[in-house]
Parts: sequence; C-alpha cells; structure tokens
Amino acid sequence: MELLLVILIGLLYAAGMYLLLRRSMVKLLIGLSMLGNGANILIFLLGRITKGKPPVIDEGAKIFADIYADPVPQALILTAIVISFGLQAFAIVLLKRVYVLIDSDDLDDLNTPEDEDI
Amino acid sequence: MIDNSIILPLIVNLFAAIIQLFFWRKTVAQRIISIAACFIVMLLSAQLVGKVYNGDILIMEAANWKAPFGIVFVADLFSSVLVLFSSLAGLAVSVFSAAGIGRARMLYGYFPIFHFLMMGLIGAFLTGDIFNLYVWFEVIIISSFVLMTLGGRKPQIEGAVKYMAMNILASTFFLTGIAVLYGVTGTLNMADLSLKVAAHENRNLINITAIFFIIGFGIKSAVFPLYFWLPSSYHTPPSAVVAAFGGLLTKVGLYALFRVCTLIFIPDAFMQNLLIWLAIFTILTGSFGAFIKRDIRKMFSYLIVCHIGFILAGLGIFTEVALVGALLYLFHDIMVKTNMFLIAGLIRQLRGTMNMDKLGGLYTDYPKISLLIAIVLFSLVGVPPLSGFWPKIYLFEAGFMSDRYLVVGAIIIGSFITLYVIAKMWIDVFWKAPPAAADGGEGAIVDKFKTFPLSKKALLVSPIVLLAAISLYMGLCTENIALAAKQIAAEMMDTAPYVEAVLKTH
Amino acid sequence: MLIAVLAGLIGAILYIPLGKYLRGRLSVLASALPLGLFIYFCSFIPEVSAGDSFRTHYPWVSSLGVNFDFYLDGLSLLFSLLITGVGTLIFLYASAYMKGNPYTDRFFAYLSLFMAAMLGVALSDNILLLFIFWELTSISSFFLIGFDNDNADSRKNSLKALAITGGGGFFLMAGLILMGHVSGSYSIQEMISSNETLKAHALYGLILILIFAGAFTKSAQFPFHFWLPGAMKAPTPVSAYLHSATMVKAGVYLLARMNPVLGGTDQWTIPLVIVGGFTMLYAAFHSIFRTDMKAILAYSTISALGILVFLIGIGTKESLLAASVFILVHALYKAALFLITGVVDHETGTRDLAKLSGLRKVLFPVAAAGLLAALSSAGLPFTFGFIGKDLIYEATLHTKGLLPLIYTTLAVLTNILLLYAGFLAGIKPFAGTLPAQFEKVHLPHWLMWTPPVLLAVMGVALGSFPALADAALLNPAAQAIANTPIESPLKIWHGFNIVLLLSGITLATGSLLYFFKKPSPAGLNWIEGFNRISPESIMRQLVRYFGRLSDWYTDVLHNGFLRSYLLRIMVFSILLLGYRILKGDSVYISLDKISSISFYEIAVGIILTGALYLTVTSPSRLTVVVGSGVIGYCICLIFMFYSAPDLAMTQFTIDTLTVVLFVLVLFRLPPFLSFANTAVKIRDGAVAIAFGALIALVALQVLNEPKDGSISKFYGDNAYVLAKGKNVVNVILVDFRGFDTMFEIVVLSIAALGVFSLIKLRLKSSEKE
Amino acid sequence: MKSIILKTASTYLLPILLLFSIFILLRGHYYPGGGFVGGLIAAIAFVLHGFTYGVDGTLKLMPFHPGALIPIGLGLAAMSMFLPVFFGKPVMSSLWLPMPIPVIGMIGTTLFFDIGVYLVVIGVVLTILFSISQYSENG
Repeated sequence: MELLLVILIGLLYAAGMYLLLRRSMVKLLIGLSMLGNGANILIFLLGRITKGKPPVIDEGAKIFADIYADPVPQALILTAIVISFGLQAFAIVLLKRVYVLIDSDDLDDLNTPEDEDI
Repeated sequence: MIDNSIILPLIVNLFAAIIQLFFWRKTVAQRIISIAACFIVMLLSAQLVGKVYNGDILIMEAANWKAPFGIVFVADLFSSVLVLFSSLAGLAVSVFSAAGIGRARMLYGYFPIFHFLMMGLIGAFLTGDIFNLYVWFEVIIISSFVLMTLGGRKPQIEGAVKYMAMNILASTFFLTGIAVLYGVTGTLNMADLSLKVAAHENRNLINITAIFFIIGFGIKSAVFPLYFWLPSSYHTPPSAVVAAFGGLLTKVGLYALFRVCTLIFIPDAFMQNLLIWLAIFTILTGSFGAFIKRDIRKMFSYLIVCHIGFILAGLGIFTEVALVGALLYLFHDIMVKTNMFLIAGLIRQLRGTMNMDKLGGLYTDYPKISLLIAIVLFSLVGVPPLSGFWPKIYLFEAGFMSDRYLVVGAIIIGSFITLYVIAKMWIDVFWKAPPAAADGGEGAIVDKFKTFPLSKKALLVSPIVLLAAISLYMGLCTENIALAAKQIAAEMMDTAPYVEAVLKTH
Repeated sequence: MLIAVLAGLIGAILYIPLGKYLRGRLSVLASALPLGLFIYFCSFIPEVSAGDSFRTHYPWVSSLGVNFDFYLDGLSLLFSLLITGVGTLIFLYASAYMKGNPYTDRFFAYLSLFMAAMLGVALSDNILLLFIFWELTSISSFFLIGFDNDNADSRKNSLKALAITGGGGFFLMAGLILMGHVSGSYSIQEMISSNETLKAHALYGLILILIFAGAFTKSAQFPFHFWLPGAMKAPTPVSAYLHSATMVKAGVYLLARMNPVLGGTDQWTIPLVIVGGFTMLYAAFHSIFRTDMKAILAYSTISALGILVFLIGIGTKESLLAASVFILVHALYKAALFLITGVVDHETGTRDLAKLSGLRKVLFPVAAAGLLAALSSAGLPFTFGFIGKDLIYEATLHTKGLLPLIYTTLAVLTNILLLYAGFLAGIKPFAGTLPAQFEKVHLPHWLMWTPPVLLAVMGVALGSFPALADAALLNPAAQAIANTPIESPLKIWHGFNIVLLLSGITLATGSLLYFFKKPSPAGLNWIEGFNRISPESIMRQLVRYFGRLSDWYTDVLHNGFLRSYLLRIMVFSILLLGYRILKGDSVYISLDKISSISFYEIAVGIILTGALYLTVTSPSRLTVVVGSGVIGYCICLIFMFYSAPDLAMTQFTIDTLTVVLFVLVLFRLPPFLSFANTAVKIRDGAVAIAFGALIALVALQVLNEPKDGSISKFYGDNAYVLAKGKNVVNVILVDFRGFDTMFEIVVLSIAALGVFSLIKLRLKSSEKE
Repeated sequence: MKSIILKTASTYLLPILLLFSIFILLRGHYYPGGGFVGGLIAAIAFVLHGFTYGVDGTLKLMPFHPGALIPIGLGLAAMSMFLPVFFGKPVMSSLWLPMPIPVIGMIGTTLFFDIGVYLVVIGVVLTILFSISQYSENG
C-alpha cells in the first residue's frame, strides 16, 4: 500500500505543479491545494501508516496496549489542513476580486504596465 | 534556563490585536493601542536582550512539556536581538501608520493584522520547533497577504496574487521538508533534530532534505532565482505596509535559513558553493534591477534583493568572521530597509508620487528632512562610518580568508551600484527642481504636507528619526553591536550550548 | 589630535542649528576653525623636523581593530598644514565669495566636514580609519560639487565624481582589508615593519591593483581623470580647495604612505610610472586647448597629479623629495590661480579667455598675484616652482639605463605645456587692452583678493628662501615617504648644469608657445573632436551598455508572468534535487517493508487518479473544482483506512466548504479558454512529472529508513496519565502542541478579516496610502 | 427550490446540528472530534440555513454579526493559554478542576481553549461564506 501512496503523492505533486503553470487563476488555486494535499499525505506516509488502529486510548485503559497509529503526523496534518483552508479561502475571494477587476481569471490580463504610477 | 517571560513580546502583540478587534471601528483607540503595544514590546524585547547578553540561553516550555515533546521557545542572543530589531521596526511602522495609513484601511482591520504580523515574526524568531516555525510562517504569510490586499486596488491584487502563489509554494517546500525530516528522525524539536540529523547515517538523504528547506526559505528570503515575488509585489501596498515587509519579511526567511543551516544541516562543500553562487547571482540580479528602475519603491525592492545576497554570501562562506558580517548586515538591513520604505511613504505624502522623473526639489523645500534622509540613504550605501559599512569589512575579510574572491567582487559591484543608484535618487528626488514646476502648471506637484497638522507631521517624521538614530548608533557605536554579532556567530558555529539548554542534557 | 580631527565634524554638525546666525558677514568667523587648527599643527613643526613622530590612540571599534589611531610625521604634517593653511584662506575667501547665497551655512558645513575628513586621511595610522575619512571626503565633495543643485550640470558632475571616486573607494577598501589580512595588522606603522612579508605574498599583485584603483580614481589619473574637469562645477573656492590643493592629493598621499609598505618593487614602480607619466603629458596637452580658465586649471591639476604619481613611482630619494616639494609648490600656485579665477569670474561674469584681457587695470592686486603664481608654475628662478622643477629634473636624470632620457623628455614636455597653461590662467586675463565691457569692473571685497596674493607671495618667499621649509617640513615629509633619512637642503642655485639647461629650454619653449598660440574656439573644437574616444565617453558608453544589459536581464528574468517565475523555481528545484539524488552514493528502492494492499484501496487510488486527470485536463472551471473535491474525498477515505478519523472528518468538512466557496465565486465566470499550446503543455507536463517523480523517489528513500518513534510513544504513554485525554490527536492539538492550534486559529481569523475587508472595502482612486 | 419541506427541515436542522456540534466539541478529548470539527459542523448548520432563507435571513437569527465570534473565541483561547501564567506555570499549561463534572468529564483550561477554537471556526467560516455570498447576490 505504501507504494500506491507514493505514486499518488507523486501524482498529486505533479498535478499541482502542472496546474500552477496554467494561466487561469482557478487552476492556480487548485494546483496549490493539490500541492497541499500531496504534502499532507507525504507527512502521513512518512510518519508510517498503520491500518485500523486510531490513536485513541481504549475505554478503561490508561495507555495503549497495542500498536497504534502515530498521532503526531495526524496532528500536524490537521493543523496544515486548517491553515491551508484559511489561505485557500482568502485566495478564492482574491480570485473573485480579480474577476471583478479584469472580467476574467486570466493572470496575464492582470499585469500592470511597467510605467504606470502606482 | 527556564524563563517564561521570554514569550511576553509575542503575547503583548497577540492581545493588542485581539483588543483592537473589539475596537473594530474605533480608529483612534486602535492607533493608541498599537503604538502603546509596540512600545511595550520594544521594552520587553530590550529586556530580553539584556537577559541573554551574557550568553545565557533561555527557554520556555509551552504547556509545561519538556523538549523534545512539547513546543519549546528559545531565546538565544540571535533570536532576541532579532526580536528587538523587529520590535523597533514595528514601533516605527506603527507610529508612521497612525498618520500614514488612510482611515478606510484602518476601519477594515489594518492595525490588528499588523500586530498579528508582528506576532508572527516574533514567534518565528523565538520558536524552537520546526513545525511551529511553519505555523508562524503561515501566520506571517496570511497577515502579509491581507495587508497587501487591504484596499483592493488592482496593482495590489496583481502583486498579491504573485506573492501568494510563490509564498504558498515556498510553504509547500517547507512542509515537504518537514515531512521528510519527521520521517527520517521522528522528531520536530530543532535541538533534537540537530543531534539526530548529525548522528544519522544516510547523509545522502539528509542532504536531499536540506534542499527542500533551502528552496522553501530561499523563496521567502528572495534569493535568486526564487526572488520573483518581491519585485512583483513590494511596490503595490501602502508604504507603511511595505516598510514592515521590506525590513522584516525577507529577514525572517533569512533567519530561518541561518537557523536551519547552522543548527540542523551544517553546510558541506556543495552547499557552501551553492549558497555562494546563489548569493553572487542574487547580488547581481538586484543590482541590475535597481539600476534601471525609476520608481522609488521598485528600486528599493531590487536593492533588498541585492543586499539579501550580501547576507547570504556570509552564510555561504560559513566562517565565524563571515557570519559576523552577515549578521551585522542583517541587523543594519532591518533598520535601514524599514526606514527606506517609510521614507518612500513620506515622499509620497510630500509629493503625491514615487516616480523619480516626476519628483524633485525636496532639498530646497525641506532641507532638514532631506539631510535626515541623506543619512539613511548613505548608511544604506555603506558610506563609512555609517552602519552599512562595518559588515562589509567582515565580509571582505572573510572572503579573502577563504579565498572567495568572486564574492568579494560581487559585493563590490553590488555596493557600487547601490552607491550609484542612491546618489542618483538623491539627485533626482532632492536636488533636481520638480519637473512640473519647470513647464508650468500642468500636473504640478501638490504639496499636501505643509497643510497637515503638526501632530500628523510629527507622526510621519518621528519614526524616520527614530530609525535613523538607531542606524547612526549602529554606525558610530558599532563596537557593541559587533560584540553581540561575534557572540551570535560563535553560538552558531558551536551549537552545543543551544542543544544543551533546550534538551537540558548537561 | 582626535579633537583636532573631529573639530571640523563637530563644526559641521553645529552648523545645522546655528547656521542661520552665520550667514552674511559673520560667516567670516567660520575661518577661525581652520586657522586655529593651522596654528595647532604649526606647533608640531619643531619636534617633527627633529625627527620625532606623534601617536595617539583612542578606542573605538576595538573588536575590529578600528580605533582612532593617529600618527603624525613629516608627511602627515605637510598635509595637515596644507589642509588647514589653505583651508583658512579658502574659508576667508569663501565668506566673501558666497555672500548673498542663502545657503552659506550649508556650504561651510560641508567645507568643515571635508576639512575634518581630509585631516583624518592625513593623520590616520589605521588603514580602515583612513578609509573611513577617505570616503567622507568623497561624500563631502559630492555635496559641494552639487552645491548649486538647480544646475543640471552640477548634478550630473557630482554624480560622476562620486561614482568614480566612490567606486574606486570600494576597491581600495577591499585592498586595504586584504593588506590587513595578509600582514595581520591594520596599522601602517606595523605594516612597514612587516613589509617584506607583504611583498613576498602571493596576493601582493592583487593588493596593488586594488590600492591603485583607489588612488588613481581619487587622484584623477588616466583613464579615470575625467571627473575632475567636471567637478569644476563646484563653487570656485571648492575647486581651489578640494579639487586642486587637497582632496585630489589624497590618492597621492595614499601612494606616498604606502610607499614604505608596498613600494620598491617592479610591480609597484612600473604601473605608477606609466600611469603617472602618461597622465601628466596627456592632461597637460589637453589643458592648452581650453578656453575656460577653470578647465585649464583642471587639466593642469590632473597633469600635476600625474607628475606626483610619476615621482612616487620612480621612488628614489631625490624623486620623493621632489614629490614632497612639488606637493607644496603646486598647492600654493594652483590654489592662488583658482582663487584668481574666482575673482575674475565673480567680477566679470565670465571665465572665457577669449573674452578676457587687460584686467590688470581694474584688478591690479589680483593681476600681480596671477603673475607671481604663473611664474611659480612656470618655474622661474626665485619662485618656489623653480626649485620644484629642478628637483623633478634631477630626479628623472638620476635614474638608470635608458630611463633618464625618456623620463626627462616626458617631464620637460609636460612642464612646457604646464607653463603655457599657467601663463594662460595667471597672465592672459590681465594682459593686453581692457575691453569696454569690463571697464566698470572693480576690486572685490578685500577678503577675496588677499588670499590669492598671500598664496602667490608665499610661493616667491619660499622660492627665495627655501630654508624656511626644507628642514622643517619637506625633508621630514620625504623621509616619511622613503622611510630612510633624507637631509638635503633645498638650494636656489645648483650651478650651471644640465638641470639648468633643461629649465631654460622649458622656459623658453613655453614662453614662445604663449606668444604664438592663443586660446581659440578652433583649438577647443579640435581637441573636443577626440571626445568620442576619450575615456569619459567610453565609460559613458559602458554605462549605457550596462543599462541596456540590466534592462534586458531584468526584463527577461522578471517578465511579469507568474507562471514563468513558478516554472523557474520548479526547474531550479528539480535540478538541485536531481543533482543531489544522483550524486548520492545510494539510491535504492527496497520493497520489503511495504504492507499489503486491498481492493478498496486500489479503487480509491483509481478514482483519485481519474479525478486528477480530469482536473488537470478539463477545460471547464466547474469540472476542475468538482474534480478537486473528489480528490479531497478520496484523501478523506485514505485517512479513514489508515486510522485517522479526526483527519477524515476535518478533511471532509473542509473539502466541502472549499467546494462551496469555489462554486459561490465561480458560478458567474465564463467557461475556460484553452490558453496554452501543445508545446507549452508538454514542457510543463515534463517539468511537473519530473518533480512528482523526484518527490516519490525521496519518499521511497525515507520509507527505507528505520522509524524513530520515541516522541509519539511519549504522547501515547502520557496522553491520559498526564494530559487527561484519550484521543491522543486531540490531546496533542490542545495540549502537547497547543501552540500550533492557537496560532492556526489566528491564521483562520486573519483570513476571515482579509476576506471581509477584501469584499467590503472600496477605496477612492486617490487613496493610495 | 425553497420548498416548505426544505424550510421546515432546515429550521429544525439548525438546532439539532448545533447541539450535535457541541457534542462533538465536548467529546473531543476522548474520541474523534474536538473544537475544530465541532465548529465546522455548527458553521455548516448555519450555512444550510442560509441556503434556504438567504444570508440576510440567517443573519437576522443572530444577535450580532458572526464575525464578532472571532475576537471572542480568540480572546477565550488566548486567555486560557495565558491563565496558567498567573498560577506560576508556563503559558498554555493545562489547569484542571479537581472534580470531574458529569457528562463532560474533567474540566480544564484545555476545554476553554477548545471552546475558543470552536467559536473562532464558526466565526471565520460564517464570515467568509456570508461575505462572499452577499457579494455574489448583490453583484
């Protein structure tokens, strides 16, 4: 299964990078979120994966009796997901604003002429 | 040594921001709170520097969990001095903003977000945990996005999109690096990482991991060829905002680079060469760009890139002398770059434009302010004995000591171009008669400054005076700063005390 | 001595608040400062002439070895007296010359600053301290040349001067630091004792190049000489002071200072002799075609500087004595000539020699001073110039092999031309008939004409009684340059010898030239025809090319397109990562630690891949968004399979919200346009796949490593016992690593504020700040 | 779309989902859940309501703008982070009441922290979504 995840991570990164190189801002944003997803699964995978043993201590027990999934990567990913949601939300609204300003989401249209007094 | 008060500068900023959120539409209250908070933070960080000046390393274990299990905050001299310099810059920006930022922006949360930004910076300097550093970087990024877009003008949005895309990419690299690092070592505490990485057998994998961090932090510190976001965006938001950015944002990237490269991934020959070449190209790229730009802030942006190269060169040479030079330049740069953009803002307040072709005559109209600005400009150039001069001595010396003549050459070129463009700017902005006055009437420069009330004038000028005074102090009394830099450099070359203090292994 | 040096600096600062009281008549008081310093330095003459030297030490940046270490010997004393003595006269002169200028206070502030800096250069023993003052002279010169800041030429020339001298300064700085690095000390006196190590060092050549770069730019040697004629845009007292008597001699001073440290080798001698020799003839030749009095003086100054460099290059005792004498000679007559020019300019409003004549009738004392100064410059007997010239000829003659012939010819030719130039400036305006337009010209305020008269008279006095200065001042100076005792009294009369013959030839030829060649616009035009190939225009061309290069470079790199920036970042990281991975000794992929795979996992993988494909290729915005949503849900499933229920829940809700947000924003946007052509897509695809593959490779490498689980074990063991929670992930989030969470919600809050303001806030177009 | 069934459903759904979200919040320390997910669920409850009644209709339900929850939540979290300092402990140390409370279990500063997170998340999500949908509705 690790191999499948490795492939998926590679694909997510590749797709993210490819989307970043498009002219459309929508694709740019999706690309960034693909990269974020890729990084999250990478953390998940490299923290080593465990099937079916959530890091929740059993009723009545005080410590883990059995092998359990590493909780640290999960906490990290949770933080990373939330943070990237914040950024993503802001970026999406930025997209809205871009659209209002230039009537398209083509990033090339957004460029300001060099000599314009800003 | 445990000292829970090291986190106070951060807490004060956090609470200042939260309280300001409660005063959502009360701009006067926000201004007062902001200036007061910045002042308190400055005092607290000065006190912090005082505590660690004798070589102590103070730690605070968040939530009372020992390192490496909990998040630990570490105040060594490096981070404390940076906290102090950022809080000084923060104070200046805050005072300037009180008069220099339009009311509309204040009504939409300018000040709270500014304090979140300051908090992020201080947090990034103080944290001893690599993932926590990532969180701080995200705080910095999101608050800088918001500050950058606040107002929503088209150029702002354009700059923000580029800034956003590249900085999120940087965060992705950073996060990827953390993933690999955690996978390899199973820890996130930087002191612990220092030990585990040093002991790790698969050097190849460690080297690869280092690349992720170098690229991630390289983007943030605007290193060639990753610097593009900086000249794309720094000329767009209000000057007070860019002052905070220009002085601090790239510097926190550099801080992280220094921290990671001295604590975790000690540069090998390849990495040193890489950093040095990057530094050389960064210097050249910045110089070329600054040479041709006619908008003050665009020119300053490229100068930032150029001078980032100086600092990076010091890291690349990686001897104690070189690090001293790089650190001194870093400190100098924080003060002077912040001030430069404040000056740009002041010029806009005075004249309504930042295009050097349209400016002129400031020397005739405001001789004293002009001379004040001249001090700042020439300390940027590194005219001796102002603050930009001293670091170069160390850098040159270090370059010669390790036979890196190309770096010295690049620094000479960079300094020369800086001298040239700054002198040219001085001539065009201050000496030259304003062009509109010459051809009469049409597009004549409106001088709003004279009509401002005295308090507003004071708010606009005093931060520049403050920072200029600090620059002067750094130039004329370099001894104190240089001793601190030497101590920091020694701590960087020998990180054992840091590790011991954090992990309490002694 | 520290106070003496800093006095000017303090004076300059005091001008800022007090300057307004010193405008007008009272500005004459400003000259008290240089006068006091002059007297102070005079008090050192007895001891120094007895061979003593003075040292002081005040700590400053001790950690860098930069302290206020001053050292006063003959050479320093000579310069200090020049600086303060000429300074006094200039200050006096300027107080009258600048009368009526509203910015007199600034003028004197810059002038005091300059004086302090120049004294610092002359007195510093520490080379870095010397450099600090060196740069300050450049800066004060910049402000003084551009003093008349409304004039475009002033501005341009001040920039030119700063660029050349400042640029040279950076090289000098590198050279000095390199010297310090090689010799292990920044003290000149200590370096003298270790000069053999320096000269034998492999970096000696580099040191020389860097030091020469500094000295030649400052002292206006070919091909860097052109800033000096431009610097004549400064008010005349400034030209007299900075650009002839003192600042430009800083380069000469440096070479003289360094002579005992670095001198005596071929690498030292040959460049100096060649550059100095060429400069002196080249500039002298140029001077004779000018019609502007200041331009003549500027070129003859360059020539004189060339002579000095040349003499230091020769490096014999005689030549060094000649150099120290000539420094004084030149300062006296050249400052006088400049001041005279100032008077003429001030009173007649022109400096054009074609228009000026007969002014002796209205400006008699000035004319007399001009005559004396011109004669001194010509080197007539009983003027100081005579002694100076004799010494030069003696120095050139007493060299070895074929050199005397070449050197002497050069020197004679130069002197002939200089004589002519001196006559032009000192005699020509006053000779002949007085044109009607100048009849109303009258003598200026006495403060303006007495300084040149004084300087000119001093030239004659020293020429007649050289004993006044030789043992007291000039021998010690030469001794300091040569670092060996020199005691040779200056004589007016050497008897009939070849030197006298040469002097005669010089005088005769020069005078003939003066009578036959009149300054004319035609000559000026002719010489200006060569401007195309002059170093100045070559340099200007270079700057232009550099501008174009910068333009091109910046445009190519920073072309405004986000995707090309991103592409470069990616390519760079692929190259770096790829290099590191390939260079590494072991890239191995072992699959023995891989766990088994089940059907539903494969299914998720396939769905995810399909959604990815759709997202990447679809031309419709909505499909892309939905695709990304599906990807998010698939990831959510992966989290579910692998024991991360919290993650799954969060991913699910966040993914839903993101899609909702996207849809809210997108539903008014038109469908996609297909932007990129196939080649671009293939290129981007290749880059993206390469990147993805590298990441996958790295991930596989990491999976081979053993896992260190000590940290997570600690969490598992203590989550309930100490932190009282059973969901370890949540305990980590709110307790172990609660700080992350705290500031993660800060991030969210900021984002919300940002969204709010982005949507609600609208600025008027005038609101930029 | 705005059928009576949907309206009725979402009217009742809102309190139910809110209760559920509080449940998720409180159990977070023991089982999957927590302030973050709880906040998201609560926010989704309001969003669903907003879909049927329009954003303005939902806003009318609230005594103040949801954005005000942000500083309140942040303040709560920050206070619970900072409170231990008054007890001489490092920032963020958890303090616990000596006795467990029925249903909820142990009460400590971490719970307040989690509630802060919960409030911030509701505030943030609602601010973002409501601003943008108002903007879209009004052009």
